[in-house]
Amino acid sequence: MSPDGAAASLDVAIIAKDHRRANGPALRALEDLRLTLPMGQAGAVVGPSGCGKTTLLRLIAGLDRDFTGHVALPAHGRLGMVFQEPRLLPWRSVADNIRIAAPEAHAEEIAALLAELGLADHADHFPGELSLGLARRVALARALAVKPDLLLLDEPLVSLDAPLARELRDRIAALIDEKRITTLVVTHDLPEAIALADRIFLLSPRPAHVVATLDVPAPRSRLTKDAADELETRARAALTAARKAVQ
Amino acid sequence: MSPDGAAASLDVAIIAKDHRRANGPALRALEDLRLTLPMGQAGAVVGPSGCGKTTLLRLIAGLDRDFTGHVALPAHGRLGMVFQEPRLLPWRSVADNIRIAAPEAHAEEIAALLAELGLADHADHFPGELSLGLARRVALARALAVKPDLLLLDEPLVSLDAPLARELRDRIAALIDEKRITTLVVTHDLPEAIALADRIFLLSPRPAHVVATLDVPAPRSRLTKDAADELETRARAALTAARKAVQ
Amino acid sequence: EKLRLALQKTGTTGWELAVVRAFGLDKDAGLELEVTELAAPEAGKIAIQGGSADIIVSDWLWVARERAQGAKLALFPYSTGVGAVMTKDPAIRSVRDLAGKKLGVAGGPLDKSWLLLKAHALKQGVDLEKSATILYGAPPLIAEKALQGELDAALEFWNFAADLEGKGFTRAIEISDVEKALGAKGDVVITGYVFDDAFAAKNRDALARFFAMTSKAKALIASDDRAWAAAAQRIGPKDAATLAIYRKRYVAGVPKRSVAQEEADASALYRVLAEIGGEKLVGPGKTLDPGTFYKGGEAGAH
Amino acid sequence: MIRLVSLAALVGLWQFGAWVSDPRRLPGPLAVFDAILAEARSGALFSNMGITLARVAASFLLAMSLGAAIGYLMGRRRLVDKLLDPWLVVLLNLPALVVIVLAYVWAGLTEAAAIGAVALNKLPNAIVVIREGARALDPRLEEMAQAFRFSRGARLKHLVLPQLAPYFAAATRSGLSLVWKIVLVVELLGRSNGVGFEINMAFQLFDMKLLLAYALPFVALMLGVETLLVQPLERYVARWRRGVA
Amino acid sequence: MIRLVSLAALVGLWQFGAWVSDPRRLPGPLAVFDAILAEARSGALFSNMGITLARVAASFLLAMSLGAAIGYLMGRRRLVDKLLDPWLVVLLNLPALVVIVLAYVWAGLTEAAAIGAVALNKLPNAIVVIREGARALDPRLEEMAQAFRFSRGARLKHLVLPQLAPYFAAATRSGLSLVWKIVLVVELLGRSNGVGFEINMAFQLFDMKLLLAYALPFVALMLGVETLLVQPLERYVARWRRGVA
Ligand SMILES: Nc1ncnc2c1ncn2[C@@H]1O[C@H](COP(=O)(O)OP(=O)(O)OP(=O)(O)O)[C@@H](O)[C@H]1O
Ligand SMILES: Nc1ncnc2c1ncn2[C@@H]1O[C@H](COP(=O)(O)OP(=O)(O)OP(=O)(O)O)[C@@H](O)[C@H]1O
Ligand SMILES: [Mg+2]
Ligand SMILES: [Mg+2]
Repeated sequence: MSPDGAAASLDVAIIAKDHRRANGPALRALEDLRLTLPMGQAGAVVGPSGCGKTTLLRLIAGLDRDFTGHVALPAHGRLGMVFQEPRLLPWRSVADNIRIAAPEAHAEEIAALLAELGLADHADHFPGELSLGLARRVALARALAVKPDLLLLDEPLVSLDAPLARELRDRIAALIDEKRITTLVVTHDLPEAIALADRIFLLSPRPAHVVATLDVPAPRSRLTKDAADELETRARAALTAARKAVQ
Repeated sequence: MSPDGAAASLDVAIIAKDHRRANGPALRALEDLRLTLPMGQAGAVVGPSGCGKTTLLRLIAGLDRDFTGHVALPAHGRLGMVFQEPRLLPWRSVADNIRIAAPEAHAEEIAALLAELGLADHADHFPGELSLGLARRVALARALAVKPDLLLLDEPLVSLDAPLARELRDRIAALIDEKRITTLVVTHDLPEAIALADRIFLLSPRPAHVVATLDVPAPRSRLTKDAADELETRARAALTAARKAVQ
Repeated sequence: EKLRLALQKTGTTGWELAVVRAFGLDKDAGLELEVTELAAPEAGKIAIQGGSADIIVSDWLWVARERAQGAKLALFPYSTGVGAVMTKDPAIRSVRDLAGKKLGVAGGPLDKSWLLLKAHALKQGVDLEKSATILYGAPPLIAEKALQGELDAALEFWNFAADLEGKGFTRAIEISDVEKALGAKGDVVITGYVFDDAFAAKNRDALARFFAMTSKAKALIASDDRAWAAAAQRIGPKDAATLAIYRKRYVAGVPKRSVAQEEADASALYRVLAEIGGEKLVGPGKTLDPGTFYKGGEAGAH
Repeated sequence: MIRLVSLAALVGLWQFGAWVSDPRRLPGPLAVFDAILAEARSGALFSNMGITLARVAASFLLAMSLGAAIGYLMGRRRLVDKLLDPWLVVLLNLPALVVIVLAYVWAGLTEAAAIGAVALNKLPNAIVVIREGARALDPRLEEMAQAFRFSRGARLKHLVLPQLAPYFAAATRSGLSLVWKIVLVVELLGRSNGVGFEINMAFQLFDMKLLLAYALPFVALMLGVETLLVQPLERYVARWRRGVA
Repeated sequence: MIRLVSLAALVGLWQFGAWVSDPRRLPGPLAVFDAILAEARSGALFSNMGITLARVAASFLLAMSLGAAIGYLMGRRRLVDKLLDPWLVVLLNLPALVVIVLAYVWAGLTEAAAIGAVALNKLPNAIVVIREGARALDPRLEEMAQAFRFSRGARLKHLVLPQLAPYFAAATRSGLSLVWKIVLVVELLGRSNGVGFEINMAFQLFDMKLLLAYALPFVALMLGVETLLVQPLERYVARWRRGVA
């Protein structure tokens, strides 16, 4: 089934998603996975490695329509997406990569974005000349350059040093809050999820389904350290329980 | 200059490493970078994104000989390496990828390794059928399967969920200690560095040089939480100072 | 003795060899023939240049050209068979009538018949290249185009001309008549057996017997229906009328005159060709090289 | 299934073409099939096909193995590329006729000359295609192989060949057909048998039926080889691609 | 530099070959150069070269653009591939002679027939190469383009063409030479001018000097085009590759 028409929230109800394989039987990645995210809010997806998070984002982005169930997207103009690997065009410079994906963005906007992400020196580099951390930042810049209304981020801050990751996290959080971008971010880092999201979806091991949904009290920016720690503990417990249940 | 003959320790003294670029002037990645790691010990390299960590590993592995300075490796038979991206052969199954890199490893050894890393179900998958976290674990399995005497790990535990990352970290630490493998691991995660390494090298922003070397008191496994926190604080301070110095 | 021949499979040489085999003429002559059958006329030239054959069939114009460049090849008359301008248009009867028409020329602009026709026309004040539309092409393709009606007339090789004749075309202009108009005294030999001077010197006797043998085969084809049947097998499926034309034209092409006479006429035509074709056609020689015609084979042949 | 339908459509088109045009110029499928049967019964078809196939196989193998080796070297080593490139361009653009004639004149009208001439004609095409493939090899995997000290054999088998596979597929397909076409010319100019020889005979007689009767069995053979051998093999070799998504 | 040295070595080899063999069979460089000059002075060389080049260009552009489009479609769409593949195999393996003769018989001894016949001969080769390229396109980048709603033009220009570049390079190089060789055959069979026509005349006279005098200028032209145009362009297009390490 395919994404349905516009709704007031992101509604995902996947009955089953099987990956067909070259060498063996199909592999069930998602099963009975349901989640709802109000328009303009940010959700975080946390779950064990290989459980089906990337698969979920691909279904939501409409990149894979071979599943049973349905996905309803909030009305949105542009989609911004950060894949788990950078996926830059190796034969185009950093600046061109962004220009091509966001043809409407002005040159100054792109330059400003690059500067913000510490990429000013690298605008005319080819992707092959970047470190992985730099390349990931370019991918992030690309997703932001399209001025998205719907933003899908697959581990956007991995491979960055801690101070930089924290800085970018806060910047993204501010942007989401300001522009009310409906956002879904996949992360393995619970503090990151709590800092970024209004709602956290905890997934079971493969085949993934939502084992718990945690709401982060708004406004997030005023969340106390203690409240955050408590949320983190609850999340960790839920994930551990889900893991145990499978074993 | 190229790696020199065997020594009792890993000795790196790089005067300068420039990356030639297609579109502009060469870019200096490393400058006056010196570090020493006794044979059989584990070192961690921590530094800002894009500072030159991967470049350093490539020089040590002998994959790039276009630099001034010299690198002396401890006598070693096999090199095991985890690149920052998985770099698997997409046209070979998971098991074959490991077999090809480690032709001497027995089938049972490989099966055991796969099981330990939670890859048992994926042995006959092609890399394109893996999630990124799974693929990275395959890359780690490959590096361990060759039974290395010298192990170079470029962010080996990124993109894994927290419990799994911690589990693997402890397993690697145990392996290094037991087999006395000379190891250099790049990470952005200071606790991970402290848990894995005997010695931590903190790098400046690009062009990278070592701004501080911290020794982790042996045996690491008995390190108290407080001592670890203190180490972490010192490391963070050194990194922040180096970052400030450049700005 | 062994002679190595490289011959085009579709050529009339194949007929004669069929008769030779059928009647055991080679054994009578004490010769062992090793025949390489080839698909294209040029292949024979490659064969003799590369030393893969002793005897091929080609024309004296080429032999003279090679001699002028230093190769010592010689030729012994084989056939006077030439083509004709074939047409279905009764209005075409001379070169003058070709003005404004589409004329297909088999073989290309260096074809001997074409050059002779051109010279002949020029003598009558007609520049065919200007007054007519000339289309060059491979002989089978030109014949087919004539049949399709895309061409008003076609200058064809003798065997294609025979085919067209069988399909209702008339022979508007005979190239043998053109030859005579240009100074020849009779039907001039065009093709011959070509071999190396050195080879001829060493195998004088065998060559003489070979020529005598083929001459006998020619005579048999003309006179003996069993011989003709053996030869006709090589032609492929044709109706009886066309076959009859083939035989008639073949017999007409058998050389009847002495080598000296042929050489005199060839020299006359050579001058015409040298004039019209220039150095590109004849090479550096201005007159027919006296060694072009092999003189040592006549005794046995006639 | 689709394949059969498509083939049937092609034959239908041919039949239709034969109907609207003169059957002498384009004989229909049935007439050609009859001619093929006749040639097959006389045994001439098989002996000629056999000899031509042998020539095709020999020159193809020669050209392909040599071309792959040279092309790989030229794609990897800058110096070799610079040294050999002008030769490659010359050989690539030398008319087939020139090569064939020189080969026959030098080596005589022999089988070796024929096969050598064909191989020499195909060689530069194989080089050109494989060279591009070698240039496009992924340096990241190359580094991985170097770090893990892949043996020469493992590197070739697991690293290089899989990446060159699409280039090999292209070079093989277009190369096999090229070799076949050149063999026809070579047979025309200096051999006494083979399909090319027969085809030219048919052309001299303007017997389109016979011409097609000799041209088509090879086409049919290639269709069979594609369907039963090459494409299943290709699907097997490329099965990992389905997963990449 | 190296290029020049290598070319000089090639000419030297040729000169040597001419010395040891009969100059009539392989005339030396000087003799051929003289012949080229003579033909150039008479103007025949230029008019023939011009007309042949025009034919080469027309049929190459036709075959390449059509072949790229069809090849891309076949590489991307399974159904199209299945439908057209048998036709492709047939066209690929149909002897050039058959196609050329049929074209001439049907469309007359016209320029259109000639160019069409050549294009039809080259078409399947272009398809085969580009199809492999289209099959090897990276699906991850494809997905990225889909997510970012690349326009059709941007997809073609920034996603598809750069990935097909090596395949285009291979198809162009081997294709241009193939077209040139087939043009020679087409001119031989049914045109009244052009290099192929002249080469055939030289061949009929077995005048190797004249033959080479007509064959080599095109080779020289291609050498020039390679050195001055194609290779600098290629280096520019592939400059990103140096960085990948
Ligand atoms: N092949 C190359 N050509 C040009 N520049 C390069 C090349 N490889 C790396 N660089 C540059 O060298 C610098 C160091 O790169 P390196 O990959 O070593 O960084 P890193 O420390 O590993 O970063 P990260 O934490 O993001 O992985 C970066 O600025 C990068 O842009
Ligand atoms: N194209 C594919 N073909 C077959 N199996 C696939 C394919 N893509 C993913 N899978 C399988 O589906 C499961 C979920 O994959 P997915 O990439 O969604 O995981 P993930 O949650 O994103 O993991 P990670 O945290 O490692 O990124 C994995 O077991 C993976 O092996
Ligand atoms: Mg994932
Ligand atoms: Mg790095």
